[in-house]
Amino acid sequence: MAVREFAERGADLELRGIQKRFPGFTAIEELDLTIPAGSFFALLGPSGCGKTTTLRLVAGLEEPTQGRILIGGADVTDTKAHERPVNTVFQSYALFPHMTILENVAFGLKRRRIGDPLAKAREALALVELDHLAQRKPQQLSGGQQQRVALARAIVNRPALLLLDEPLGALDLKLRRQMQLELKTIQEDVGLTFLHVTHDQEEAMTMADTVAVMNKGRIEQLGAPEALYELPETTFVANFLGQSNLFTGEVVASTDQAITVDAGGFRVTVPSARAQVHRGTITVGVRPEKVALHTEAPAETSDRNTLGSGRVIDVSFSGVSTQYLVDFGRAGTVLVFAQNIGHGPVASLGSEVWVSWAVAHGFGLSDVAGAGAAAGVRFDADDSTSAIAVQRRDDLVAELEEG
Amino acid sequence: MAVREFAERGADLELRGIQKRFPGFTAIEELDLTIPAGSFFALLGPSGCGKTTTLRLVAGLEEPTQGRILIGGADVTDTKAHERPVNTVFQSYALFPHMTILENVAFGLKRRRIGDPLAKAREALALVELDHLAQRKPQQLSGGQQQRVALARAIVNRPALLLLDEPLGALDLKLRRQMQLELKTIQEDVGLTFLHVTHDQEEAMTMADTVAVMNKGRIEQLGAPEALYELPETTFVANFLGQSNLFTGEVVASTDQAITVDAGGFRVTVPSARAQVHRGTITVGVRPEKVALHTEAPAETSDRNTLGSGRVIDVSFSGVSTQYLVDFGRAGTVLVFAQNIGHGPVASLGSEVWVSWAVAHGFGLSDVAGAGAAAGVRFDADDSTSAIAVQRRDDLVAELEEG
Amino acid sequence: GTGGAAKPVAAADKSATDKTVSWANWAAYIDEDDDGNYPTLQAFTAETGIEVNYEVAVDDNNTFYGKVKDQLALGQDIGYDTACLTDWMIARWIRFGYAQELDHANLPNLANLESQLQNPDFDPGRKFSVPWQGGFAGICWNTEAIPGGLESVEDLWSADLKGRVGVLSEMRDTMGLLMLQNGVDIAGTWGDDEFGTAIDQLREQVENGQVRNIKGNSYLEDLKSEDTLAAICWSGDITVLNAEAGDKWQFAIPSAGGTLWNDNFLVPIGSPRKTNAEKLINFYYEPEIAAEVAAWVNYITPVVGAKEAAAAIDPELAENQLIFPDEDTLSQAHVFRSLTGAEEQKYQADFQSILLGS
Amino acid sequence: MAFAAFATAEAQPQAPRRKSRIALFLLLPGIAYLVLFFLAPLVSLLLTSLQAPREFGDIGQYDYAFNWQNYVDVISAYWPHIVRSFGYALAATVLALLFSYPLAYFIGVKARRWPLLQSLMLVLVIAPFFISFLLRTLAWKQILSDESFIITSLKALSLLAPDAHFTGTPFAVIFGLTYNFIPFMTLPLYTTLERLDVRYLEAGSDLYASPATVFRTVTLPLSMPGIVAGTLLTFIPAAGDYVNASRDFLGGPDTQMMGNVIEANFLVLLNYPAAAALSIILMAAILVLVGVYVKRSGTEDLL
Amino acid sequence: MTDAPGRAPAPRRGRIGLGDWLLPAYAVIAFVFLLIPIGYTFVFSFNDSLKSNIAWRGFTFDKWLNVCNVEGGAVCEAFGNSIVIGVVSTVIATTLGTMIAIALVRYRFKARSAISLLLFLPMATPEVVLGAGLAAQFLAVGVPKDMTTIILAHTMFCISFVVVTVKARVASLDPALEEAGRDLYGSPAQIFWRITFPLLLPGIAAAALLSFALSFDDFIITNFNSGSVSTFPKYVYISASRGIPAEANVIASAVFLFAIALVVIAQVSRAARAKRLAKLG
Ligand SMILES: Nc1ncnc2c1ncn2[C@@H]1O[C@H](COP(=O)(O)OP(=O)(O)OP(=O)(O)O)[C@@H](O)[C@H]1O
Ligand SMILES: Nc1ncnc2c1ncn2[C@@H]1O[C@H](COP(=O)(O)OP(=O)(O)OP(=O)(O)O)[C@@H](O)[C@H]1O
Ligand SMILES: NCCCCNCCCN
Ligand SMILES: [Mg+2]
Ligand SMILES: [Mg+2]
Repeated sequence: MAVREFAERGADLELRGIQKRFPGFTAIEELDLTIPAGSFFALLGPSGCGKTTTLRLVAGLEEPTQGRILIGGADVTDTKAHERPVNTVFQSYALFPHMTILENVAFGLKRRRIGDPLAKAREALALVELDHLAQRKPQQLSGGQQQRVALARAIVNRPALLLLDEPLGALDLKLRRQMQLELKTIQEDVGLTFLHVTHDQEEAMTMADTVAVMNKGRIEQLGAPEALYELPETTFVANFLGQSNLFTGEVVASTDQAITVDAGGFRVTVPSARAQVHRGTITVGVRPEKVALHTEAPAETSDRNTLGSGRVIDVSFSGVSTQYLVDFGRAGTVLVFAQNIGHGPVASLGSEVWVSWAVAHGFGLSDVAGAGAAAGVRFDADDSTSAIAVQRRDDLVAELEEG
Repeated sequence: MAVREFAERGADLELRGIQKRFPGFTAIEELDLTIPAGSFFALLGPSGCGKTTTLRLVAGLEEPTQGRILIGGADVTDTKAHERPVNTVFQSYALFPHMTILENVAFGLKRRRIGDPLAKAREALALVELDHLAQRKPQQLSGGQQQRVALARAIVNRPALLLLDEPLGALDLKLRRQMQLELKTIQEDVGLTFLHVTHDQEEAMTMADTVAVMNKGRIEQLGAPEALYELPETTFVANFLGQSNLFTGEVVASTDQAITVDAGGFRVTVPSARAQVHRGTITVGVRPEKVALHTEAPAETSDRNTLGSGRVIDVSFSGVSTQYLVDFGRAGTVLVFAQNIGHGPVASLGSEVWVSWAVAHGFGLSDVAGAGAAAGVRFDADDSTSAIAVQRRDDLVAELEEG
Repeated sequence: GTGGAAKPVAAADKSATDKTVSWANWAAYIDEDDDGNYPTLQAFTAETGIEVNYEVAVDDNNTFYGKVKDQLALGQDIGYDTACLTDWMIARWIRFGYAQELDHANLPNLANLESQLQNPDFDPGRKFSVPWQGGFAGICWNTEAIPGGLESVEDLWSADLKGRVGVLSEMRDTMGLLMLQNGVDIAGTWGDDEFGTAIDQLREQVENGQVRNIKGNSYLEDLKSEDTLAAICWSGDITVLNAEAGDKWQFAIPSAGGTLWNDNFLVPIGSPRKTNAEKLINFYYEPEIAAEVAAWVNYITPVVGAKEAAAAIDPELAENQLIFPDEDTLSQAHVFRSLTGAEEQKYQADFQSILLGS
Repeated sequence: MAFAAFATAEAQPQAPRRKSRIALFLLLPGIAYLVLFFLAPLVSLLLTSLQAPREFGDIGQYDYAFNWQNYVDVISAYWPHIVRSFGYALAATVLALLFSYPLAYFIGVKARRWPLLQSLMLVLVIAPFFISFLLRTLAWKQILSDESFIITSLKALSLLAPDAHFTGTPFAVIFGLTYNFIPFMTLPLYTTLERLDVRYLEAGSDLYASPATVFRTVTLPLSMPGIVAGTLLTFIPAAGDYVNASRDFLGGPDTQMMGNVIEANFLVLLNYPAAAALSIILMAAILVLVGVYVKRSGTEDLL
Repeated sequence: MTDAPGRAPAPRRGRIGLGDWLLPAYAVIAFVFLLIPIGYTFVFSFNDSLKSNIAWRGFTFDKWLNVCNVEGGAVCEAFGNSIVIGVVSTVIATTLGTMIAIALVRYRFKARSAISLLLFLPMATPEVVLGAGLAAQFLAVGVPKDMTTIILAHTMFCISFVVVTVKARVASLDPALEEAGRDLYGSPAQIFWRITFPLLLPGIAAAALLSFALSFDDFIITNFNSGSVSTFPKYVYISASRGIPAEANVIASAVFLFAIALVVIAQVSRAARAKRLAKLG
């Protein structure tokens, strides 16, 4: 194999009909994917959806139950991990605790008998600004530093394909954002193919050329970050990739240009071209930042959807923007983000407001949002991520009051 | 002590002249703090600044070197931890691994011989939606679930004061936001005093009535979230609490109303009332979301600062908004957030742009930002949080190319 | 482990090339100077060029046998070329074929062997074994603690010695003294009843805490540390003990009589140095050498002519009743009759049950 | 140190691999060794325990048979020793636990701040291993002999009856067993306590538990694996020990344990079937006790 | 054990927890108690004793200077045998035990629980039973007892302890490390020797130390299987019945001091290295 050579440039990766079953559990149902050479590809999805498994299949640490894996056109499905021109930055770093930082970084070079491995390793460490700690052991480093060592250890090998398994997971928000920028710059400069796994949507969107949203072992939607964000096709994508206001109802009018849905008494129109389904009960939505808040009833125009009046039930200031949660009774609640251009919030808790948005900003989904989903913060509550039940709080409070 | 009773309501907390020295290290220099009963107080600060230490002092797990601690007016400085009407949700949960979830939650009630502890514990578990897992052991729970158990274990005791040490640290963004809302609702409903420690500024701002920003064992600034965000007084606060565009220069003009600074050839005016220092070399700034991007030179008006022209050196889409990094040569770079009201970015990479913002939105700091700080993403790089060095990258790339 | 299948065969003799010999013996059983040297052994080495590895390896006949029996059964070298054991145990070794037949041509001095000892029932003609020393079992006491002294076995049971009395793990000596105290002729015909009575008496003394310990030759250590102040003892040991740890012990044959016994050399079946062992045995049958040993150990020597040689060293020595007992002394001592296999098994088990307590 | 390992609850099962050929290669030599040198002897011991005396045979001569009567015989002859063995071992285990727990707690929890002191103290706990345990026992025997300074002083102070003594008493044997097995108790305790997260203790006191209650409800249960490992490592060898109780060491005729009985039957009485039967009984009894104990203390995964 | 330990010593005003002095005081007393017989042994290695070493007869260095001169060097020979036996059985037991430990943690196979039981049994079997059983077996098969049989016996009872010790280490070894090795082009053999083995080393070393200590101090099993070969504990046991020479005390004291010194040096140098590194950073 080519692993004795530094990769000239990134290689493209192709997964064909991959399936992975563990005893008693199918982690990946059916996966087809092509990642062009030199691109930065992000695999985004909730915990347990099969992201790590996909990476491990590519790295050769796991064998697919079905399907083929091609790197740079060559079928590597039956090639062993240590013979694939691939390197991984592991979710848990997996730095060798018994070696110094320098030895860690030089490990891969030595295995391939690349000349002067220590000097090269030292330069890779300099790249991540850790050359002064070259002689330390991993456990003497902070989480962020370990992360950077893991990165250096992979990059130094100049693999045709670099796999990153939540490499920024352990960092705090600030450092995380900073590292994202750096990682992206490195990728652009060295021209390698990056396959980046994350469950942080902001991370995926700021870094990647292409984002694939994965859910329960399948890829739900794939595309450029903006395209994905502006036009989500499924409830899952609409909610996982940013937040959405969703309305479910019957299609009551439909033209070539637009379809209109009755959502709890209000009429919501979306462009036909932006709707996946055009008849029956469908779910339509709009992003909270696209929604404008009015303290007086706005004039109705055909190119805007207007809802009102509703009552502000929560205002929360988050610095850059203020979030309003507006209750529209049967139609549910609507979340509005207003960037803080002026000072302070424009509407106060409890006040009567109207909301509106351009019809062009709406979208229609291919599936119908679950009945249980409340507006605003809306996502499937699963066993490990379900929310605190507000409804039962009052019982306890009452009970505790007595006790 | 009152710990045999459920607290009627939150108690207020007062720290007077607290100092805490560890052998060879002073974790808290001098701390005076009053938290009114029933309020939600957030202590915000970077890792290692002394947040946990402050909480431990309040909980009685650590003794202050100097100073007094008062809870509900009573001096508890010499009261032992188990006699204080305080409960903690620990940073690491500290769930008892040998007890079931239910036993964990009932532990405090049993110690105080409160009637029917198991039933009450079960209700607290229902509150956090974990009653179906009551018989599990902590290690059989996911991180988020453990977090909620820790919360239930503290809340069930209805302490006068609830201390939360990064209780949401282990959760992913989505769940974290959701838990924040819930936590806040609980606090409002049960009326307890919450002292919440976090290093996540967004969390502090969305949840708390009052935020104190802590740095190196001192409180740098304290106030309502909006006030703190709109008018940061120090470089640290300006950068730690959200992002800021900072400009350092000589004061070249000063009136009652406004002072003007020469920043690398551009003139930047801030209201005098919003500046901490009025003469000499000072640092002034503006929040990125307050800055407008223009593709043509805007008309100069006295109530807006205008910079231009500069070149867009980075565009990054993050869903809700797009971030532009604009280079102004000597004046540094300016970060602009533009909420994605329309589709897609309005300026493209490399294009020539102008920026402007209302004079009223600027602020002047009491200290001068470090010379090394680059515009845009600007904060002190310390050992564990320093960025990957972009400047050395090229060397490695060159070297790797040869190798 | 069943034991006693086919009899093992004697090892080939390598004495011609291997000039060493290893000897397992009891404590306080040979001449020894202050530096821990054995003068007669040094003389032997000087005379023959054979190095002797003398080991105090026997504390008790049974435990020694227990340690080496597996190797004997396999005909292996037990690490000793000769060992000195008591008559009854010698009888067992000979029965099982664990002893090599001696070459009397190498033992010219055997002519000096006391005539009564020449044809014991277990080894007529001394084909397998040669006597080393004989002695009495009697009582001894710490003269500082018990200035009045003791006379009979009964005296050991006095209340003020509670917990400070030792008895021997050698069944024939301990039980012999008790039976003699009961008026039994231990050399004659006695049976389960007589033995049973004595064993009950012993058990009572052990259970009520009168007896502190039941030991082999290591009873001397208890006397030294003064955990025991009186004990059933072997005659010569007390002389050695006094020499070693200050004159404060005295030995006596109890009024009702003591036991008389003999320890004998034999060559274990697996020893490849039989000739060397024979030379060693022969050496100790020189009357002068025998007298020198006797002067130290104060046991009855089986060597004719030793008395004369002893008189030459010290006339008093020749009168020592422990070494050269006269008729009168001998009449107080009795030989424990030999036991059948079944008796051995039964009486030994009874006795052992006391050692093990209950 | 290594006993420690005993106290480790097993880590999460890791992803098992394929390739059982490698597993076979790794397991075979060691397992074959144990089958050959542990299991086979155990089987022959079982067969020996059923042997019958050879007809008209000499002392120590037996033939294979199915003489289960041997078991009845040894139990009726030696039941006091069986009871005594377990009694002494139990007493020694309890004493060693009481002695070791505070010590292990001090080394493992209190001394965490001073790693050097911590490791020095650990060495001192292990140190007795390197001085032969027989010598240590004999040293006690001398130190506590009747005419020793300690015993005579105690008698002079009338703290001890004039005719009382130490060596040769049950007390001495239990004392010796306790002393000799203390490292086996302290080390596993240390390992669990060393890993004890003090944050649990803090959480306990935060939840209104007094120090004593924290100890009872948090510390003690969390150190259970160490307690179980320590008590097993002490109890098992103590029950089978015969050196401490030997008449040449700290014991006397009325302190003999099963180990001594087995030894005497093997080496002195040459009653191999009895010795083998006793061995099997001892082993079976220990296995049953261990099984019940481990089940009840909820630490099955320890095995 | 009464006071919840904090993270650092804090000045205590007005309330002195029991644990603050009671526990350290107890620890001191406990160590004194543990060390009494060792001190006694050490002191009596300087006794100008004759044959037995019971009463104090004056101070001398002779016994230290002439350890091997007594009884034709029997003590030293016994000691040497113990060392050889300890080393050889440790090497064998550690090798076999480590292999089993790795297999148990990393592979799944059917006979797992049977094997676990087989490994546990020797630890749950009293030494007399192990010793006697093996001795009987050797006799039945006609194997002569010598150094080899002792080593075979010691290896047998050490294996289980090694497995238990090493298993814990293997279990705590993150499989991701080996995967990282594979990802970084390491062949299976390279991964074993450069990653797995060095990471297991502390566990293996602990197991070896334990195994050596158990072997070196074993008497009961040795007594049944040693034939005429002497080991140090056996020497002590046998001489116990006739007085132990001071030379035995010399050997024991020397081993003790050597072991302590070794561990202390290792610890101190490790602490020094850690300090140096901390400064470096
Ligand atoms: N060896 C295995 N045996 C059985 N199930 C497994 C195995 N490995 C992974 N799984 C399951 O496969 C699913 C996908 O796991 P994977 O590690 O790929 O998730 P992920 O998307 O990386 O999640 P995270 O964001 O939490 O890292 C999970 O439900 C997991 O429990
Ligand atoms: N026992 C101690 N001895 C010495 N220094 C200590 C001790 N405990 C804490 N410190 C130091 O005191 C400082 C404050 O620690 P603290 O745990 O309060 O930080 P924090 O603000 O909670 O940080 P994080 O966000 O990482 O939890 C840190 O620099 C820490 O290293
Ligand atoms: N110290 C030498 C003692 C010899 C005793 N031999 C045993 C005699 C048994 N009746
Ligand atoms: Mg993953
Ligand atoms: Mg903290």
